[in-house]
Amino acid sequence: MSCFGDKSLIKVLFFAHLKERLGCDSLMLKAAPATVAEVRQQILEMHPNWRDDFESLAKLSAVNQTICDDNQLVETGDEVAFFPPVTGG
Amino acid sequence: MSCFGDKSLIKVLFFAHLKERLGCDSLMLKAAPATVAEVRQQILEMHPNWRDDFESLAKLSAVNQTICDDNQLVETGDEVAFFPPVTGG
Amino acid sequence: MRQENLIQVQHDDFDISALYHFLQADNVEDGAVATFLGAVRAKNLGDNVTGLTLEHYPGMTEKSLNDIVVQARERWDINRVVIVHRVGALQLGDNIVFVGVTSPHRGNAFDACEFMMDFLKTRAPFWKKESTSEGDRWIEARDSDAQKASQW
Amino acid sequence: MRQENLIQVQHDDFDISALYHFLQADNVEDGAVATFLGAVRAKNLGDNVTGLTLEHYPGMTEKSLNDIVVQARERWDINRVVIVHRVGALQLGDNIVFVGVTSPHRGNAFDACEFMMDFLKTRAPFWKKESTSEGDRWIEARDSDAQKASQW
Repeated sequence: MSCFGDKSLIKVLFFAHLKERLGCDSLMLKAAPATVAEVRQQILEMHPNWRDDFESLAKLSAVNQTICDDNQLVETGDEVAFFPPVTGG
Repeated sequence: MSCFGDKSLIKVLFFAHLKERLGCDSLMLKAAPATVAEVRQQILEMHPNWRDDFESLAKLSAVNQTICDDNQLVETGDEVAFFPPVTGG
Repeated sequence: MRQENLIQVQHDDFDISALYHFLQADNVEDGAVATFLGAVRAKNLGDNVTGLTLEHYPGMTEKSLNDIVVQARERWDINRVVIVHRVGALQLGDNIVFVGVTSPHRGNAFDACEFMMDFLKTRAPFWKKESTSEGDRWIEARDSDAQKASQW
Repeated sequence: MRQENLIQVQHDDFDISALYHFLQADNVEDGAVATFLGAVRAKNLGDNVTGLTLEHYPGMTEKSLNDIVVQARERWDINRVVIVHRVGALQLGDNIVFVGVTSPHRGNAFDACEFMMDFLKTRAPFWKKESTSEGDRWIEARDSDAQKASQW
């Protein structure tokens, strides 16, 4: 069920209910160095119909597999992930 | 190494270093209902040479196998124990 | 030699004896071993639940667990650490997670173990989904877990 | 059926798998199992120490452990409890004590387990004696243990 946006340089991953609702587990973004907030915006510009699911389920983000907030800088080559609050343990 | 005082109605036990220093693990006391403090006094009247060891090592007491303080009442038939601070676990 | 980690994400159940062996073998420094074991319980599961599936974010999972151990080592005098977390399909009563830690100090072992569980619950990318007779549903995160983690 | 105790004072080592089995078997209520294992460590022992002997007050030992479990049950929602404490001659690295507790709630399991260990350390009538090449000596109680117990 993977779906790709612009063939480009930032890899974006989705997990759990967010992944299921979007029907998408990953995409590639063409983006200059930006913040996580700007990455969110760019994704929603490409997929305006994802807004509700994104707002309710993309509560957490990670850049290069480390949890971060929306101010975190993202550079080309980075892996950005969005997911709901975790429920392991 | 057990040694008995007056054949009577309160059983007194000693443990660990206290037992070793006194060279005695138990004795019987003839005592009317009294407090633990009074039991201590009565023992030291019978064995004045135990005073130093008693003061340094008989830090804890139990009546009928429950830790208590010196105000605890002791009745005939009870089991009273004196011992140093515990070091298990 | 003293500070060692065993961090694993796996489908299979774990062997508790083997985990204790890792914590204790040739370890005469540490008198204290604190552990936590989490299992699938009835209350986790709603009505008609037939099982549970644990999804994770491969790669980040191991990294986040490693980060949690690094943080614990910065705060407490601990030596050996085990974290094992299962993924995939689980049944009622199945083990989910084991966290174990050794220390010369009892209090350090307890605190580090609880800290690691609290952080794992809120930082490690695992998600539970229930399978029910009416379909699947994702389990909601609990505010109490976030509160517990924020107290450290 | 849910609230069960396993309280033992024994010479032999204990089988950790069997203790976990007691805590977990047919127990789908409790997702949380917190345990503590205490062992003879090098730092406990002075120079030239060849072993350790644990003396106890038979009868009161079991009673005091039972009392500690009763108090823990009054304070926390816990179900199965194990306390096993060894007595007699022990060597470096040998297990001394195991405390385990189950609960539906992670925090309750941790708190009750640490409470029971802290109270055991200050209330249960066990005493450790070191055997050294120059003779035997009794281990001194530590103020830190009394302080820890007084915080509950």
